Parts: sequence; C-alpha cells; structure tokens
Amino acid sequence: MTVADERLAATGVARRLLIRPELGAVVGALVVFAFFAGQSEVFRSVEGVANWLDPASTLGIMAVAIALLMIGGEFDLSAGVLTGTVGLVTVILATRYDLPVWAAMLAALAVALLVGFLNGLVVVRTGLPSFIVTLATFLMLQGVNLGVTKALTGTVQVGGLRRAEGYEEVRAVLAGTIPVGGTDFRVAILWWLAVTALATWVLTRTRAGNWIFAVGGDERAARAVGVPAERTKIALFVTTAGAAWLVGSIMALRFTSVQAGSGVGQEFVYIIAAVIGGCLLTGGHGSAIGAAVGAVIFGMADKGIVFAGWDADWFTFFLGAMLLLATLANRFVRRYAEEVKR
Amino acid sequence: MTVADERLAATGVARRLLIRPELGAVVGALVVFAFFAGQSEVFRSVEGVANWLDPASTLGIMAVAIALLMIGGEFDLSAGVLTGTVGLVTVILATRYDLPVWAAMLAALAVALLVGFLNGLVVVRTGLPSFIVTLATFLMLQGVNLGVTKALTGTVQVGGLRRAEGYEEVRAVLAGTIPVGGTDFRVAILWWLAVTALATWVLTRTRAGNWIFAVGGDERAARAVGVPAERTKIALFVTTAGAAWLVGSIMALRFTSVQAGSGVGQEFVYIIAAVIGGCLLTGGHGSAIGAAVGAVIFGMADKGIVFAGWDADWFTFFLGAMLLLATLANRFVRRYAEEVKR
Amino acid sequence: MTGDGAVTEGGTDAPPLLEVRDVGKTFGGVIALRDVSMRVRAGEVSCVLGDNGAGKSTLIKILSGVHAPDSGSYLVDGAPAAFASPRDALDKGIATVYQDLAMIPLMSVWRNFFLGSEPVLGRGPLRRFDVTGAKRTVREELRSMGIDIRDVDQPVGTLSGGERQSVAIARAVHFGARVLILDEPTSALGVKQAGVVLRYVAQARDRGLGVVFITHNPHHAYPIGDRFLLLNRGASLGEYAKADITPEELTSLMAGGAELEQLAHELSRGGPAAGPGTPGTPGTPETPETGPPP
Amino acid sequence: MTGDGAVTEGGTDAPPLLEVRDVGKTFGGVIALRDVSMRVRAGEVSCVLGDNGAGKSTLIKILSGVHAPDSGSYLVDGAPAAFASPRDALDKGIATVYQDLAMIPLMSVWRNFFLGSEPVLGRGPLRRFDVTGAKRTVREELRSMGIDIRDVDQPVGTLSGGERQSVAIARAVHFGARVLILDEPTSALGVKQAGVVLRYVAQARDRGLGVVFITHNPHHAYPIGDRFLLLNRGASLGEYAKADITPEELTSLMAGGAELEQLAHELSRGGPAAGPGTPGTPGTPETPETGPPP
Amino acid sequence: GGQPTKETAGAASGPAPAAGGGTFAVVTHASAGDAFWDVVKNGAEAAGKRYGVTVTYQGDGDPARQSQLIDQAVSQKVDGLVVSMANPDALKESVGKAVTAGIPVITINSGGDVSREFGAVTHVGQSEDVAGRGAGEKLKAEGVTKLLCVIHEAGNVGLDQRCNGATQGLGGTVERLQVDVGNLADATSKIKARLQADTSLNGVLTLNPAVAVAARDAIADGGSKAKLGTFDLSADVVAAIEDGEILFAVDQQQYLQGWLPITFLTLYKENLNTVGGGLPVNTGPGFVTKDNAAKVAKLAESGTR
Ligand SMILES: Nc1ncnc2c1ncn2[C@@H]1O[C@H](COP(=O)(O)OP(=O)(O)OP(=O)(O)O)[C@@H](O)[C@H]1O
Ligand SMILES: Nc1ncnc2c1ncn2[C@@H]1O[C@H](COP(=O)(O)OP(=O)(O)OP(=O)(O)O)[C@@H](O)[C@H]1O
Ligand SMILES: [Mg+2]
Ligand SMILES: [Mg+2]
Repeated sequence: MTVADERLAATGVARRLLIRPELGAVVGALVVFAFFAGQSEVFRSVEGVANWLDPASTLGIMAVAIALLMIGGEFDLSAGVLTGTVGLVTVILATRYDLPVWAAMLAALAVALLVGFLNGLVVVRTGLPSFIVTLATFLMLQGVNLGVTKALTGTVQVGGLRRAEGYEEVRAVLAGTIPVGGTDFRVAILWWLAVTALATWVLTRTRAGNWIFAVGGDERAARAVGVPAERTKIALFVTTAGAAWLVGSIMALRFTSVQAGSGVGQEFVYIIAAVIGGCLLTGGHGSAIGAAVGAVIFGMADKGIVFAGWDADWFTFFLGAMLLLATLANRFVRRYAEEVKR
Repeated sequence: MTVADERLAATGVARRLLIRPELGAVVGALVVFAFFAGQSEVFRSVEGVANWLDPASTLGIMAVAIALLMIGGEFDLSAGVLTGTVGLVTVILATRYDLPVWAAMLAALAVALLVGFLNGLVVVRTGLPSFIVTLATFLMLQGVNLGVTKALTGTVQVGGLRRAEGYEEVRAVLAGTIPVGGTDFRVAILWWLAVTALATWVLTRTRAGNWIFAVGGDERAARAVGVPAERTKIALFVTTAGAAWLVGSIMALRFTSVQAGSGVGQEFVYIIAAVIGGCLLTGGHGSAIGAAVGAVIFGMADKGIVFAGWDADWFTFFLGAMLLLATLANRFVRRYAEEVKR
Repeated sequence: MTGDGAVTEGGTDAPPLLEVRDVGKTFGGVIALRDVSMRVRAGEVSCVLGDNGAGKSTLIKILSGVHAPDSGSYLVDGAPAAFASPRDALDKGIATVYQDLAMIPLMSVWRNFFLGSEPVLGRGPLRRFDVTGAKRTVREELRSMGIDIRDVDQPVGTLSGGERQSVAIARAVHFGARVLILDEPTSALGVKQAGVVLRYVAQARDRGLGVVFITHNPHHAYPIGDRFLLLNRGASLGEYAKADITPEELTSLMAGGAELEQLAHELSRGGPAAGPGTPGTPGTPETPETGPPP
Repeated sequence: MTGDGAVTEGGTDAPPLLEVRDVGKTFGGVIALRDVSMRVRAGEVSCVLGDNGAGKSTLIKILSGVHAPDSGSYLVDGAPAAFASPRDALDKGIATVYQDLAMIPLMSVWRNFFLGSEPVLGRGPLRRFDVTGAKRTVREELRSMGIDIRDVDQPVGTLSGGERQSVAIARAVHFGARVLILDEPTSALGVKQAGVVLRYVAQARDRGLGVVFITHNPHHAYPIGDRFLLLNRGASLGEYAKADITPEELTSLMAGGAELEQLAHELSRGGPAAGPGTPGTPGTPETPETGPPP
Repeated sequence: GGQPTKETAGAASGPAPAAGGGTFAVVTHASAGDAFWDVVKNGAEAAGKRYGVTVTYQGDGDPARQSQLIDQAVSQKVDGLVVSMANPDALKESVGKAVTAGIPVITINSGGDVSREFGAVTHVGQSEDVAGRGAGEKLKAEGVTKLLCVIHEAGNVGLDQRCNGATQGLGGTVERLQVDVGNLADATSKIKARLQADTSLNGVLTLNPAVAVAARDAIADGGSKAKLGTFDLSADVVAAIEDGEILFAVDQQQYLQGWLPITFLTLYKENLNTVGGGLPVNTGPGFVTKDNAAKVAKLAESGTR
C-alpha cells in the first residue's frame, strides 16, 4: 500500500473511486434518474423529488434492515406484515383503549421486538431455513391482523388516530414534513438517512458488523473462531422488527388509519431493494448504503413511470425493465471496478 | 457395505428406512393429513381427497420443476405469471385468430420456452442473480399480459375457448377427469405423477441430474471438472418454462377463459412447496419427490382449513401454523435419520 | 516397539492444561473416534499422528469445542469442562487452526484475522473496531511469517492456498494464550513458511504454552514433538514420549509398516533425465517422507 | 547456480504436449503471473516450485482451461489452443487436481468422482448413469490408494481432508489420458497415501503421460521430477533439467536461500524430552524440509 | 401480443394535454387488472376521448400508495382529480392538499359520506355496502338462508364492505372464504371443499367474475344446490346467467363511475357546473339477470359493462 509492489498494476484515480461497492448502485440510480428526468419535467423538479423520496424513505428504512439480515445470511418475510401489525396495535390501543399515542407505540414496539425475537429464536434453535420460519410468521401475523381487527371492529380497518391523545407531537417527529425550497419533504427521509448511517457504522466499524458478515459468509467457520452466531442472528431479526416498528408507526401516524392487509407483499419489495443495492441472496456480502440506494432506485422507477404518464396497464412492464436496467448498470460498474482492484 | 466395518455403528432396519430424504416430507404430509382427517370427515373421504389433490397436482408440477431449478442454484419468479401468459396466448390465438387448439398450444409452448431460454441466457451471461432477472421477467410479463389483453379485448380477460376447434380432444387429455371409486379425479394428477417420476429419474439416474446437483452445490468447482454449467442452467430455466406451459394449458383448457392477472403470486407458492419438501434455498440439495410431497402438504393444509370450517379471517394464521408444523416434522425425521447415517 | 512404549504417569504435579479421557465421537452411523485419551501439558508439544481418516481432526475439534464428545470426559486444568461452543475454548486461551473450518472467503484478510476477537477503540456507543490498528497488525504478523500480502483488504477467497493458511496460523499464534492447536498447519506452506511455523511452535512451547500439532510429515513431527499420540481408524495406538521412540520407528508407524521400502526402487528409472539426484545417491532421502535410510 | 542452468531446446522433435509462452495473468490490479514459459512433454514430470503466492496455481489453472491467459500464447501439441472452459481441456485428455476447486461438498463421493464424465448405460432416452458401476469403480480406485472409504454415498463434505484429496487424485488419475496436472496433491495425505500418489505419478510418466506436479516438499519433487520450473512472485526464475541441478541447490532455491540453516538450532532445546532422535543425530534430517545436510 | 413501445404507450395517455383540453387524473383503490375497476378505467378514458381531455388512470389497493399517487397528480398540477375513497382517513391529507392547490376533486364509488367534508365537488356512485345489500336482498328473495361470501383479496376494504352489505341485506348467516384469484383451480377446490364440508350452505356470493366461474364449477362438481350470485360481469358470467347457472350479477354500472366524473370535471372546468348542486349521483345498483343478460352480453365482452 505504502511501498510500490511490482505485483500490482498501476490504477488511475477515477477507477479507484469506483472501487467502493456502493458506487455501482449509485450509478444505477443515476441512470434511472437521468432516464425519467428526461421523460418528465415534474420528476426532476423539487416537488417531484420530494414526491418520490417519500416512498423511498420508508422503503429504505426497511431495505437497510433487511440488508443487514441478508448479509447475515437470513431472510425475513414477515417484516412487511409486521409493519401492519405495529400500525394496528398502535391505532387500536390509542383509539379503543384510550392510551396516549406514545404508550400505544411503546406497546407496539414490545410486540414487534417479541415477534422478531421469536423469529430469530426459532431459526437458530430448529435450524429450519428462515425463509420457511418467517413465511410461517408472515402467514400467522396476516391471520392475526385480520382476525383481531375484524373481531374488535367488525371491519378490516381501524382509524381515528388523529383524535388520540398526544397525536400531534408524535406525528411531528415521525410523520411530519419539513419545508425545503418551498416544498414539503417528509421527515421520514431524515429517519431513513439516520438508519442508513447507523447501519453503515455498525456494519463497517463495529465488532457486530464483523460478526454479521461472518455468519452470513460461513456460519460454521464463524462459530469455530468464536463468533456468537446465534446471538448475532437473533439480534438481526430483532433489528429488522425494530425497523418494522419504525416504519409501521410512521405510516400509522401519517394516515391515521390502518387496513388489516397493510404491509402484505411489501416483504419482497424490501428484499428487491436490498438485492438491487448489491446484497447477495446467499449472504455474506452487501452494504447498507447500497440497500438505501436500491430503495431510491425502486422508488424512482415506481413513481417515475407515473410521472412519465405511461399507461397503468403496462406499469409493471416498465418497472421490470427499469429494475433490470438499474441492476445491469450496477453490475457493469462493479465489473469495471473489479478490474481495478481484486 | 458388504463387509462389516468396525467404524460403522449398527443401525436398525426401521431407522435405515428413514434415511431417504424424501421420507421427512412424507412424514410431514402424514402429520398434516392425520390432523385434518381428525377434524373433518369429508377431508378423508374419497371426494375430499379428489378435491384437495386437484390443486395439489398443478402446484406439484410446478413445484417439481422449480425444485430442479433450485437444486441447480437458481430461482424463477416468473414461472407463475408465465402460466398466465401461456393461457392467454392459447386462448387469444384459438379464439381471436381461429387457430385449432393444438396449434395455439404449440405457439404458446414456443413463447414459454423462449421466455425460459431468455431467463437462463440473461442469468448466465450477465451473472446477475436469477432472483433479480426473473423478477424483472415476472414484472414485465405481468405488464404484457395485462397490456396486450386490454389492447386486444378491452377487458382484463379472454374467454370462449370452448368454441375453438379441437377443444374437446385436448381437454380430455389435459384437463379431463377420471372416475375412480365413483369420484372424478382430475387427469392432471397423472401428469403430476409423470412429471415427478421423470424429474426423479433425471435427477438421480442421469448425467444431467449429476450436473444439476453440481452447479447448485458449487458452480465454480463444477465448471472446473468439466460440467457444462451454463447449458445446464439454461436447460433448467427452459424446463421450468415447459412446466409452466403444461400447467397454463391445463388451467386454460379447464376454465376456458383466462384472466390477465392469472398466476401472479403463485411463484412463491411453488418455492414454498419445494422448500417444504426439503430443497435448500442455497442450492445443491433437494429432491423431486420431496417437492411433490411439499405440494401435497401445502394443498392439504390449504384445503384442510376450509374443510375444518375454521374462521376464514384466521385462515392464513392456521396455514402458517400448519406449514411450520409440517416442516418441523420433516426436520425432526431427517435429524433422526441423519443419526442413522452420515 | 509395542504398546508398552506408552507414557506412564509422569512426575509433574500440575494438572495438564487439557486432558481428554476415553472420548468418542460418532456422526450418525460413522464412528469417527473411539476411547481416545490425551493430555496437553504446558511447555510441551503433543503431536497427533495417523493415517487419513484416523480421527485426528475430530479429536482436535473436541479439544477446541467444535464438537462435544459423545462419550468420555474432557478436563481443563484438571476440572471437567463442557464447552458449548469454540467461544468457550477461546475464552480459556485455546486457539486453533482448523484444517477445513478456516476463513470466510468473502471477507477481507484483516476482518478474518480478528474475527471473534476484534480490537476495539473508544467506549460506550462509540466503541468501534480499531480498523487501522487491525490492518497494521495483520500486515506485520504476516510479514514476519514470510508472507508479503499485497493488500489486507483483499478477500480471503482470492488468496493462494498457502497465503490463506498463513493467515489462519498467524491468527492462532496471535490469540493463543495458553494452548495452541494446529491441524496440519504446514500442509500448504512453502519451505520457508513451514520453517517459520515450526519456529513459532518452538517459541510458543518455550513460552510455556501447550501445543497440539498434527502433521503427516515425520520430518516436521519428530524434531519438534515431545509426545506422539498415534491414531488408527478412530482408535488410539498409544501415546509415546520422544524418549521412547526413534525417528525410524515413528516414521514406520506413521507409514503403517515397512511396506514402503520398495517405493524408492519403483520411482527410479533409467530415463534420460536421470542425473546426480537420482534416488539412491547418498545424502538424498530415498523415498519421500519414509524417513532416512536405516 | 544461475539462469544459464535453464534448459535449452532439446533434441526432441515431437512438439511438447502442452506449451505456454510468456503467459501472464492479472486479477484486477493484482499481477499473479508474468511472462512465464513452460513445456509439458510426454513421459516427463515437470515440477512447478515456488513460494506461497508465487503463481503456481494460477499457472496450472491456465493450463487446465480455468483461466484464459491475459498475455502470451498457449499451444497444445504445437498448435495454438484457446480453451473456453476446463471441459475443452478435459476433452484433450488433460486432467487436473486443483488445490482449491475440488469437490462439491453436498454431493456423494461417487457422484463427485464421476462428475463431468459420468459413465452411461443404455441408449436413447434410456441412457442412464451407471450407478452401480460407478460406485464399484470409486471404491476400488480409493482402496488402491490406501483409502478405505466406509460408504461411497457419504457426502464429500463429511470426509476428512486427506480422504477428500484422495478422491480428487483418484479421479484425475482415472480420467487423465494424456496430461495429469496435480496441484499440491499430497499436502493433506498420510505417508502411505503420499507414497502411493508418487507411485501413480511414476506410473503415468512411464505410460507416456505428461505430468505437471506442484509441491512444496523437495523430498517429493526431486526424486520424481524431470524438469523444475521455479516461480517467484509471479515471475519465472528459470527452468532446470534434473541434470543441471543438485538436490541441495533445489532445496535452497525453494527455501529462498540459506537463511534457514539456523532453524535447526532454534528448534532444538535442552528440554526433558530430548531423546535419541534430537536434531543433529546422523541420519535424521536436521530441519524439516530443508533437505539433507551437505 | 406485440411488444409495447414507449411511444405507443405514451400516445395512449401521455401527459401532453390536447389543445383546449386539460389533464384529469383518476386515482382509485384497486390495482391494475381488477375486473371491476377496469371498466371504470374504460369509462374514464372513453369520456376523455370524447371531450378531448387527457385522462390518466392509476390505482393501488394500499391506501398509503394511493395517497402518494394523489400527491403525484397534485405536483403534476392536473386540472381535475377523481378519487375513490375506500379509506377516507388515510386520504384526507392528500385530498386536502389537492383542494388547497385549487384542483377540483370528485370522489367516486366509496367515501360518499365524507366527500363534502373533504372539499370534493361531488360524488358519483355508491359505496360497496349498498351494492352488497342489494345482492343480499336478492339472494334472500331466492330463498338463501346461509350464504358463502368469497373474498379474493384478504383485507381489502371494498370486498369486506360488499360482504358486510350482503350480511345486512340477507339477514341470515354469512360465512366468508378466502381464495386466491391468481389460481382458479385452487379457488374452485376451496369453494367445493366448503360446500362439501357444510351442506347447509345454500348460497354463494362471489365478488369477481373469474371467481364466479370457479364457484359455478365448484357447485356443479360438488353436486351442491347452492344458488350463486356475483359482482361484476364478464362474457363467461353473462353466458352462465343465460344458462341459469348464475342467478344474477350485481352491476354498479361502474362505467359511469369513470365516465361521469370526467364529464362533470369538464363541465366544471368550462362552465363551473356542479351537477345536482353537489349531491351524490348514484350509478347503481343494477342487476344483470336471465332477463337482460342477452342485451348486455356484447357490452360485457367489450369492457363497458
Ligand atoms: N460430519 C461427519 N459426518 C460423517 N463422517 C465424518 C464427519 N466428520 C468426519 N467424518 C469421518 O470421520 C473420520 C475421521 O475424520 P477426521 O477428519 O477426524 O480424520 P483425520 O484424521 O483428520 O484425517 P486427515 O488426515 O485426512 O485430515 C473420517 O473417516 C471421516 O469420513
Ligand atoms: N482471483 C484472484 N483475485 C486476486 N488475486 C488473486 C486471485 N487469485 C490469485 N490471486 C493472487 O495471485 C497470487 C498467486 O496465487 P496462486 O494461487 O497462483 O499462488 P500459488 O503459487 O499457488 O501459492 P500457494 O503455494 O500458496 O498455493 C497470490 O498472491 C494471490 O493472492
Ligand atoms: Mg484432518
Ligand atoms: Mg497454489
């Protein structure tokens, strides 16, 4: 590194810059942005940006958490529906049992963390693939959400959080807006950035981060050198559940009502964002920033198609094409970067 | 094997029987069957069996194909929606362009195989994870299905296959029924058994089978000893597409009309069935019989809850619980079996 | 040479660092190890020798907490121990180089090196992995083994076989506080690096560590070993002190008897390349690893 | 000993089986191999020697079609060849034992053995893998290597390190028709099995195969090798015929000079276990692998 | 099917407003491909073509995403907005934003009770439970006492409201069943299973025409005597009604829920007209039965009924 080594080829500065694995995802995002910016003026306006950053932020929080979990070699299919559970618990407790909003949220947090802990515990104890375990959790939570909501309210949605005690204060923190350049940006964007920064710190600069990479890369080898693999995995499931709580709360506070089916189907969007951002499905490799950028790519493609005004019938077609484009750009840049180093 | 080896512990016959990995899945299936047979008389009647075997058969055909693909280390998320594409192409060609049914089916087969081939080609050429590639295919096909159907018919479904030329003959072969013990069983069940037998033969008794295990277990190592990894993977994607064609045709012939959204969401059910049956998500391990039994487990749990008459709101809750139960039984038996050998 | 060459209870009064008594291990129907006893004493090198599949790795995995023995007992410092995981063994200062559980291929060299024992800086929520310190340490440790790594950020999976093994050894030496367990550590190493490893072993021994050393190379085992445990098909053939066994006997035991004598003749040929170094020339070992001629 | 020890064009008129001229290979910014030339002739054993990370494995991966060289040319039977995959090399009768690309852990021993070259029975749609034949062959091949496998249905991942390596070698020997490339084949093997492998190499040579043999053990390399290619940090230090080099020179080259002389003294100590076999005793190699005393 | 190109897709409903026209956005609570809402879309687009205005149609069943679609329409400064409000609470903020931005809003289908309060110009159509009630009454008249309501998307408010309405209309027992509309073999099998397991069920109500066909097969295969009613039309359903296999199909005439709001918005924009002074305009319920099936058969096939 310091001394020149005849076994290393000379590399330019520009190429060196491309070495960071996140850069592939960033380039993918730029491609998608450039594409839609060319299609629609609104898309590239401040308002437009505020618009597509909004869904990207909540998706991003989850994608980052799921990315950590996937780097650790596991899946969580129950994360999406858990956001719904959190919202339902919060709204039901705050409106039907008259708890202050913050108390209801704390109760929901406890529920979420418990679900995450159980997921992790069952996975490490039974040795079943987390795909199956969290699928079962997913199905069971979905049933609970619907069954309990129906039993309590007779319909499949609960609402009225707006009238609950302490609503406005909590809302400002989690679901408010911040005016920037005359446009309201969602405060969730800040949460998303914070979560990404924290996850990046943990992943690259702490012992826990080292353990996460190790258990995802080769669990047996990691255990053999003394990594507490079970604890690491359980902690990852709990972290994911914590993220689901954050997102579920943000959504509940913002929309003040929650449907029993809320969050169903989102679990795959999280995984998709993480994979677009460069996480390996087999574990052991990926980055939090990549997942956050993956969420932006997904959010841009998702909203860009609407801004471009293309026929809604063909929506998924374009979405698929954009995702392929973005990941190809990512891959292309990474290949190029790999020619520079390693 | 022939001579006693002092380094082998003595094992009983019963334990030896449990060695086959499929047996775990079978035990899981028996547990689920016993459970629901106790809950509902109709469930265990001939009629009931015919009923839940019906969806299990089409699911089973796909699960077996997906299992081969997963053993080969890849996913196909586009298989579900491809069954819809096949149905749409068949019905549109047979009713709007007046082709005989068999010709329309052949055209649909060409389309399906092309999609499978492209999936495989993109995966092996770009090196992108098949999860992302086939996700893009999934989204794009979904858009095409809806967009084209709308463009051609103005509605979201096409129908009228019954009036097409040669319908009855083909239907009898693919979507007819066979009376057994006074109850009509679907002929698709035979197709399912045939596909399972064929896949088992290929997997355990042919060169191709050896290659499938190898590319899924360690693609680089397989390539290094001369396995044509790319060809094997492409062939697996094409096979999956072929299975989707079979299932799509069976469905189209049976219902004579196809919705644009048909098959969406099924891709995960296929994967679930394969995983319940013991396929590893990371590739390199699994069996066709296991996947077929996984389909039966899923089918039984899915229908058993309805037979048992439990509250529909809680449906997914029970489904999740049953899946967990079945996979735990599978795992338990396999652990026990592994104590006997390896 | 018979079983009576086995070591009798010595005069040392301190309990051995590690001791297993009649341990056995089965994997399903496979009996990998049966009734094997062994002691690891401070300041001694215990060699475990045996044919392929004899159970050497299984034995050291029991010592290092990877496997729990199915039968027999395991004592650390004379007290019964039950390691739930290799973490427990590490916490007792037992560091291991495994034959097959080595490294995480996708992780960089420095991350692998400190895996499980990451050095930290700062405190509380600011406690963080000391990355620059870690990188520097790794570079130095490897250089002193004769491995000049290009870039400690390189994923371990792209290292050469010997480089990879060197990282594992350097790690064990760095963290081994009381016992060092080395399972065929020199198998992929160059002549120079293998020499360095043997020197490490000698240094560790001299510092009072207990060392367990597994090798198939009698030229490596004899000079450094104090005791030799011989395994065969999962069972113990006895434990010998160096004083009780000659290098020839050891080699012959490892090779499973004298049947290899003829190999030297088989390898020789009257081909055109036969030169000064053909087998038979004095000073050159006639047969590979079958030891010096009598 | 200087570079003029390098082999000059011999009098043989048949083109070498394999020849690489000035090949180089870089991985991204890493230059793993630079301007290396080598020939593999029928009936000869070419040894590739060098320190860890010298580029030996990279070179043989070029020979066996795993890597395409970035520069230089590759000739098979005197005609330029460009292997798209190891399959092409296998089809030309070149079989390889890789150092790190060995086996599929989840697959059984017999499936691994025949992977890529499955024996078939029947024809047309009934063409099938000859399972019983395959199992029998594997068992026999392994037994003749001195490996008595319990059960050929055992997944390779559960074999011991040496058993696993033996399967790879037995496979290469079974399928190697014209060239046999062995990358550190004996590293995990017991004394007996290593002897068997060397015997195999001699047999293959005598049958007229070209053999490329990589090892870190001069005791293995010298007796069997006809030519020695020395690599250092990715570059060639020259190719020597056996006639041009003494065992001492070879050992010293492999070890990177005489600096190891002192190791013998470092390893010795006046400990209680010092017995008849202490270093220095005549007839015992003083230092591991540093070769016989002058 | 031909490969779609960007140009053709853009031309179909591009954002470029026709001369003198405007751009109206329709945002509903159903995803693309839903049989009912597809007819609404057809109606809106046909009206757009007729009046020379640009109509964009988007929909998503998730209220959060629906509200984002409304936000997007607002930032695109559309000239009018048509919203279905299955979950008014969740849309309150977004609709409010549109109203504040001076965009005329018309609510359709559901949410009629809060339409005014949210500042909408008017409401077209009636809520799902009114339609459900109609279906329930009709089944009651046919002697159904115990009804199976087949839900093809768990947790969807609209479907739940239809079943709730049917419960009120029937006055008897209503049981629910969840099926997957993506797999009709599975749906058939489940309906059959339910009918086999509980023979006292004498009526089935499906909420989607494809599921109706599956239910018809299930009833026939299982030898059940249950009467079958459904929501919404398709060619198969009309044929089955003609054959007497399906009693009726609830027809909200949802084409009007697409056509009318575009008409109203055009009038409002050009002439500031508000039809009925802002009172809700009902589009149904209507029923397609054996009597009128023949007449609507062709229309159903072309996607306007
Ligand atoms: N997980 C396992 N399942 C089944 N058999 C196993 C397992 N692990 C080891 N074995 C068997 O136990 C025996 C002993 O293995 P072990 O690895 O201890 O041998 P070893 O003495 O280290 O051999 P080598 O010198 O080749 O490394 C081998 O025959 C091996 O096949
Ligand atoms: N895929 C790769 N990416 C980056 N560097 C690589 C890659 N493969 C090999 N190298 C580097 O190239 C050099 C040569 O490696 P090679 O495996 O050929 O060494 P070797 O001579 O076989 O060493 P050993 O004796 O330890 O097996 C090493 O320094 C290694 O780190
Ligand atoms: Mg071993
Ligand atoms: Mg090497």
